[in-house]
Amino acid sequence: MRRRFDLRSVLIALAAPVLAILFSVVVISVVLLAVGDNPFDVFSKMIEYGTQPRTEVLILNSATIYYFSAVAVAIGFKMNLFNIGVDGQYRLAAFAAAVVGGSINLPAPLHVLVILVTAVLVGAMWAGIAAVLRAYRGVSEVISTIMLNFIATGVIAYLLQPGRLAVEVQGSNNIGTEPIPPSGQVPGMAIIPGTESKVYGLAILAVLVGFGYWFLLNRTRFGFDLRATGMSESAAVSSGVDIKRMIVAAMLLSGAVAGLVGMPQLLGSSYSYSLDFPAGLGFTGIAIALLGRNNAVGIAFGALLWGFLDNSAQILDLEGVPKEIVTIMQGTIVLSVVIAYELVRRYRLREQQRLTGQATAEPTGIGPGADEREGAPA
Amino acid sequence: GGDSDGGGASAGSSVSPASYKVGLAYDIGGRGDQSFNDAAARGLDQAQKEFNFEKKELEASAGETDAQKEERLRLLATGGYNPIIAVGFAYATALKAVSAEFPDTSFAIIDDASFTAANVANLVFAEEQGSFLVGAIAASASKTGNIGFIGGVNTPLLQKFEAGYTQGAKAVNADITVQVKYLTQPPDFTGFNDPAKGKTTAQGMIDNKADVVYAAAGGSGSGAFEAAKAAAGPWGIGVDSDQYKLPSLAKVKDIILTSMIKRVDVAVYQFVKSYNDGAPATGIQTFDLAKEGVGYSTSNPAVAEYTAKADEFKEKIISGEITVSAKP
Amino acid sequence: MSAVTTESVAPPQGRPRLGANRRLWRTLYLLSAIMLLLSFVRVVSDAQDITSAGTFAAALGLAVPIAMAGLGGLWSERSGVVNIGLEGMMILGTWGMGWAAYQWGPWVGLLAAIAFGALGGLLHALATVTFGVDQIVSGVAINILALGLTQYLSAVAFEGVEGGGPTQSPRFDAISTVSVPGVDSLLSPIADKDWFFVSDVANLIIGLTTGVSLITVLAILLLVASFVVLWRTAFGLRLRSCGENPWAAESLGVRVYRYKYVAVVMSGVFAGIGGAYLADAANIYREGQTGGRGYIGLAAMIFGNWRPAGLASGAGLFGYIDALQLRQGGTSVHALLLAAAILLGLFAAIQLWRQRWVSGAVVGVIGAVVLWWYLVTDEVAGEIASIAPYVTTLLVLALASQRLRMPAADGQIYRRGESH
Amino acid sequence: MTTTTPSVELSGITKRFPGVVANRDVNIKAQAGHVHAIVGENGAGKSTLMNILYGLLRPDEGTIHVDGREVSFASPSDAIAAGIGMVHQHFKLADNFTVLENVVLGAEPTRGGRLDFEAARQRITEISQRYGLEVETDALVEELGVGDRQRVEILKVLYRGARILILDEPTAVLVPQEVDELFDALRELKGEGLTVIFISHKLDEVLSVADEITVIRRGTTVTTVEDPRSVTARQLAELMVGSELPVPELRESTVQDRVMLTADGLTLTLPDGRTVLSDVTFSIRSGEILGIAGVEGNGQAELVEAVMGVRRPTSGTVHLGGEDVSHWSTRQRREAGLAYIPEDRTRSALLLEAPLWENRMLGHQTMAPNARGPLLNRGGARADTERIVREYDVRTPSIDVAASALSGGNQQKLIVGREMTGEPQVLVAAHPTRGVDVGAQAAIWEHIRNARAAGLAVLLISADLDELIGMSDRLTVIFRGQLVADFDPRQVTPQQLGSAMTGAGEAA
Ligand SMILES: Nc1ncnc2c1ncn2[C@@H]1O[C@H](COP(=O)(O)OP(=O)(O)OP(=O)(O)O)[C@@H](O)[C@H]1O
Ligand SMILES: Nc1ncnc2c1ncn2[C@@H]1O[C@H](COP(=O)(O)OP(=O)(O)OP(=O)(O)O)[C@@H](O)[C@H]1O
Ligand SMILES: [Mg+2]
Ligand SMILES: [Mg+2]
Repeated sequence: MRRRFDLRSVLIALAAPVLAILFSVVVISVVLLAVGDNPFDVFSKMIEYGTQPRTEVLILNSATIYYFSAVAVAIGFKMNLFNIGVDGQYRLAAFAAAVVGGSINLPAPLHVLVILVTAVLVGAMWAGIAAVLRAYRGVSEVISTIMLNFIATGVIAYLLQPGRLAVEVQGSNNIGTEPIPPSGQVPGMAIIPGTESKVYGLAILAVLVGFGYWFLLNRTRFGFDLRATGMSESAAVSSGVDIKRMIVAAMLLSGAVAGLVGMPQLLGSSYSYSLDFPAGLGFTGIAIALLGRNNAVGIAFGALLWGFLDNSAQILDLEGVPKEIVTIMQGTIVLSVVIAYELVRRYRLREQQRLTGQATAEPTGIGPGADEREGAPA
Repeated sequence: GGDSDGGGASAGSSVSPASYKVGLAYDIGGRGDQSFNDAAARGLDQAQKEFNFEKKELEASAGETDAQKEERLRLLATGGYNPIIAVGFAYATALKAVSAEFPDTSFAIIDDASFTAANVANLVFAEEQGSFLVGAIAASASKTGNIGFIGGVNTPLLQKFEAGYTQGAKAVNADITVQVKYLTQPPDFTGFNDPAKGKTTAQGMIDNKADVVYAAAGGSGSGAFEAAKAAAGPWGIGVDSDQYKLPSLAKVKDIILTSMIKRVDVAVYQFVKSYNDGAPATGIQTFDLAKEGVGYSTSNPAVAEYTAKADEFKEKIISGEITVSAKP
Repeated sequence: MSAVTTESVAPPQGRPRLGANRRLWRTLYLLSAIMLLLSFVRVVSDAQDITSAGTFAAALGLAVPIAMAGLGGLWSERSGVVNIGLEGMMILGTWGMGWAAYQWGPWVGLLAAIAFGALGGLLHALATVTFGVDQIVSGVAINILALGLTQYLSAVAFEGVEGGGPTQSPRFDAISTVSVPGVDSLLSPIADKDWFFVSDVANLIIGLTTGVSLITVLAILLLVASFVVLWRTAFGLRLRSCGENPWAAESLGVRVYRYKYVAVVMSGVFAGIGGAYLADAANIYREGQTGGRGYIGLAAMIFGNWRPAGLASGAGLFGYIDALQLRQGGTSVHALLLAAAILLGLFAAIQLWRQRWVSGAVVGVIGAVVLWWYLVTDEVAGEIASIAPYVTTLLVLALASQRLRMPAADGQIYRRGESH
Repeated sequence: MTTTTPSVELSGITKRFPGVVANRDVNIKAQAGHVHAIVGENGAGKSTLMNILYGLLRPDEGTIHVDGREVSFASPSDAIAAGIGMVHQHFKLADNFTVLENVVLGAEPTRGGRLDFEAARQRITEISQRYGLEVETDALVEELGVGDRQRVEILKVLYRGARILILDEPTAVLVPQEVDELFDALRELKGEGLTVIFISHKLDEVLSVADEITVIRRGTTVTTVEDPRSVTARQLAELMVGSELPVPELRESTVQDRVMLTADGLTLTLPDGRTVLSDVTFSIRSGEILGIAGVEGNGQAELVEAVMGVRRPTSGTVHLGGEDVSHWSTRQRREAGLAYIPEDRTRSALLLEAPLWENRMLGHQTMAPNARGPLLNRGGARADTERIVREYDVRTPSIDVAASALSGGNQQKLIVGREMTGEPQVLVAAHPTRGVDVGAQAAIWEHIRNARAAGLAVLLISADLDELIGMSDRLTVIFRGQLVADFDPRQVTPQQLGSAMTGAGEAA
């Protein structure tokens, strides 16, 4: 009986995102039709292109980056902390990591480790400012992280100048940090058959981080404290959680993971932090964390979906369809997924209450206390 | 649109007039940005008018990675587009990889010379030289001995503009004050899109006695011109194209004394032409004063007063008597 | 019944703890203290721009869009709906302005901006109020949607139009500006005298009354009107009750859904006006024009404790520092270091006097470092000057006592008939 | 009294919720000028019925007549228009609004489009003086104690000119003196011809104030008692639950020598300068229950928090089993054997969205069987939750449902079960049976008694004076943050206690 209930709820849970995506496909089709494009063509082109081996690599690589970002955001969300600052945290972290990585020379694994640790520490430190302000001065983390994003921009711009921490490349209008030598690079993995393009080596780290996130949250005392604080701060306090410490810990953790966002790109492809280092990934992370319901596996699906949309959009331009349609699609998906989830959640709640109601309504002519008083309590 | 069939690169070397397809990958903003990308588009359009080819234009989106840029170029290359032009230095890393993958395709990149390859033309500009001339004009036109420079985003490319401008101004008036301000810091590229900030900054400079303001700030420049216009008196100097003639600036054109012109259109046109002529350009092509790749505009009659001196400097720069540094 | 007690002759407002008069005086004192500090710093560092009329005028201009976004947030959150989608609604506003203004003039543009913003608000209301979706999710989705939609619409609407393109609208004429007659000519002589304090105040007045856009006037009126509507009318009381305790409101017959809808749509309207202002100030719509001001508006609202006057001061502070750094960043921000050092020193002294040794010492040391920085340099690097507004906001928040209080039911999902 | 047209008549009301029939064919007639009491177990359907009468819910079947006319309410506004007002079981007040704002909300006097605060203030003052419901109109509700809040709720109703007044468990949180004041007001109202519908679990009160009593059991009307003098509380309880009214009582003393909990000179001064605890000193021995009586808001909450380490006192120490724990965190204290039943279960004792077995871990997440080192022991927690559900008779379909799906009484049983697990040394119990029906109440008392016999020291705080008197070995009264009087529970009466609590009498 319970198995059936579970199976059904699993089906319901899966139905929600699928239905939502279908719904957004319908919405986009309407938009496309309105401007005279054939939606069927557009979608089949995207799918055809998106399933080519090379594109699959691109999707996996984008998803890896998005995954870090979304997990970083999700850690905060689990505690009702809204870390809008992942953006600044990862940029500053990647910059610092690039500077450190480019200025030292160590045996390969150690070199990579030093770079990653730098990134994690700097990300955590930048988030830590918001954490301390929130915990000890009551400054809303929403404001402080917004401000810290802008401040990170200024700090990097100041330091990324010739004569400071940047090196110039002859003939280039770009400017970046000293390139990281091969010992600090992380080779890609040729795991998709049919293409030479490689998946970021750090994709493995993303998987580990995802597992670690799940494990920490669901299997450890610390994770329990964190979730409890997110669900009810007052209940967490009376259960013995030190809220201030928890805020700082969660924010540091979030920042630490944020520090990794730039690493696949830095260690797997560009090897230096330059002007065109991708920005804005923190905001993508917010959307994906929400799409994946802050759940380790959900986020992975969200990241892959996002990666698919972003990358397969390339083909649209070639087909003469404005690729902004994909951005509209992403927005629609986020919105319809959460609406679908909400409807399913309500359905489930009603179901639970129905069952609880039945349990409560079981024949009990006499209050439970009466039984207790008569029989000897254990 | 074209089909993305043809698995490999096109035959390439023997060019028959009607049988090639030109691919162009824009930086963020794309065709119609009234600035740098638009200039490239103009060059392409002009070439298409004269030669017979198909074209395909793709555009970058904000926050993308090198891998995505690479894929864009690769899509064009596998689609049989040849030659392919990448607009903007952001494509450098991507093009380096893709040009090696498709040795039979001709590529060009604008604003970058960080690498060279046998099938790549690096189309770069001596922005500092053009800026030198408008700097000289600014100093000559200034009555207060105080002029301003507004850069859209603080990048080395924009710093070249600043460097040339300052040197040109000092060459005329060694004691001149040059106020310098960049609107935003990378990776915040909104400095190219924020006329309100451009206006505020220009007003600040004008309040601080500047009477000529050079706005190397893309779309934010219009705000600077609004400020100059409102203050009635100060001049503005435009950038990239002859902004005096831009329809979108028609209302303020009378205060646009001149513009530093960067002939991206010429560069694109010439590259396509070289391909069309069967000898695609390769290597670093510097578009400087000598090649008329940069210059200043004279469409505002008011600038006539100062052209003599500017042309004098121009000769000296071309002859090598004056070397303009690209570093502020 | 001899009901009327002596106390009930108190001022006609809900909470007569601080009389309107006293509040006004307190504001004036505070303002004077700030002006005194600024005059002092101006004279000492010879950074004339920190109290120039141009700076104050620019500050006003920069504050308006932030204040409008913040006001949008205020309406929405006072009704209990968190609105992180302000940025998106603002983007819709800029686009609406650009699209309509070049065709039918700026006033029609303003109406279009309002309509577009309101549509964004309506979507947010639909998702959060009707469907009970998490409010942050909906806001984020709206930001994404608005961006995609305007990019897409630009490609459709502006391509091929002279002066327009996929990232910008054609140019249009701005809404006209007004000045209070006589102020400039009357006060300019005083302002030019460089008298301590007096000239600075004259500059302030000139700056705020000369060449002001009509949208700015509208924005100020809207701020005042919002206060009156939300705190002085039955409508406002009901709207706010939805943000404090919708279940209580419901039990008294208040139609909570309706008020939330109104508030969130109004939120879009204000954000749209903020967007319209940005496009208007530039005479053009350009993609990316909002530059995160929606988020800063949100920050200003929180800064201002979910109150109009508070958010206006938050937006004003931000606008002022932003104006300084944009105009004469190097010298002005350098001068601000002195102001910051003085304030930090004062704060440290107060903390020490209250025997809060640790925070007093920490702040004191920071103050000393800032003072040292001021003394050994003549200018602040451009990159650092550019972050002054953000650092200032953080500093003020960190130092100010945090008596912020958000509406109690802000962000909570309310469903009719389900008590909490 | 003669029966005329009833002012309210509910006939054949049926209301179904998913899986539950909350009301089944309920019939009630209430007369003008009467107090009509409704009693019934928790979950019997009283609140549901009243919500229907007030337009918050719509009945599936049945009709409502007001003053003889059939009505149908789509929303509370309709009910308000028909002259009905309701004071809800849980306060419905906006904390950050003033009393005035809360009272006028939805029925605001306006002048020229603006809210006319002056008129409102006058009107409220008038009403409050007439019925002795004095509150400060411009105070923020959050600054008020429960008694004041209750008055605000009643003012809200009177302000709207209600002729029919529904009071859903208004006395649950009041002390006897406040209850008396409330009843005075009710008699006043009744005298003016208003209809009062009154719900309470305190049967003595019901008997003292009601003119008629309707008993509801499991959603349906069992009987209506026309003359309250004809029944006793015991009989009423039997009608309600079919069993005897449980009496809180301790049998023999189990007090041992070992002192388990000591508070010494606890003083707490808030940042705004108010002193909410001053020099509170007490100690509790093993096997002893110390009851603390006091009007809510006199420092009980702060005292509990100080003992639990949630709040740091300005001065004073707490010893647990002889050890100074003043500088320990809440967690350390809990690990040392301090158990805690907070007064507000949904806020402080439960994660409403989490399943029961996770709620079982809350507060014990570092201890066996919930944890193994830094990791959680989910299997252990689940098994132990099953045990608690069994032993404490928590009515639930499974331990995987969210805590929010449980009724209040069942939630409380889960909490008590959790806190009694793991052989705690000291229990701090704040209102352990608040809002819980008689059966569950008896069960909870029994559990506390058993644990006491096994050596548990208990700090018991309650607003229910019968509970305090019956369950305590010693009693002390807290007034304005000070322990002002000690009583022997075997000799004290609720009235004596009540006057000490209001600072009126200084007793032995
Ligand atoms: N909104 C609801 N949805 C589903 N079931 C409900 C809802 N409200 C009440 N119920 C069900 O109706 C029953 C009656 O609840 P109600 O609140 O009327 O009881 P009550 O008699 O007021 O209890 P108490 O004395 O504890 O206040 C509950 O036990 C519950 O099962
Ligand atoms: N707003 C609501 N929405 C859905 N269900 C509700 C709601 N309120 C109460 N319930 C359901 O009503 C039941 C009882 O809730 P409530 O807290 O009123 O209990 P109660 O009747 O007071 O019982 P107890 O005797 O345990 O105090 C629960 O099972 C709960 O699922
Ligand atoms: Mg009830
Ligand atoms: Mg109950």
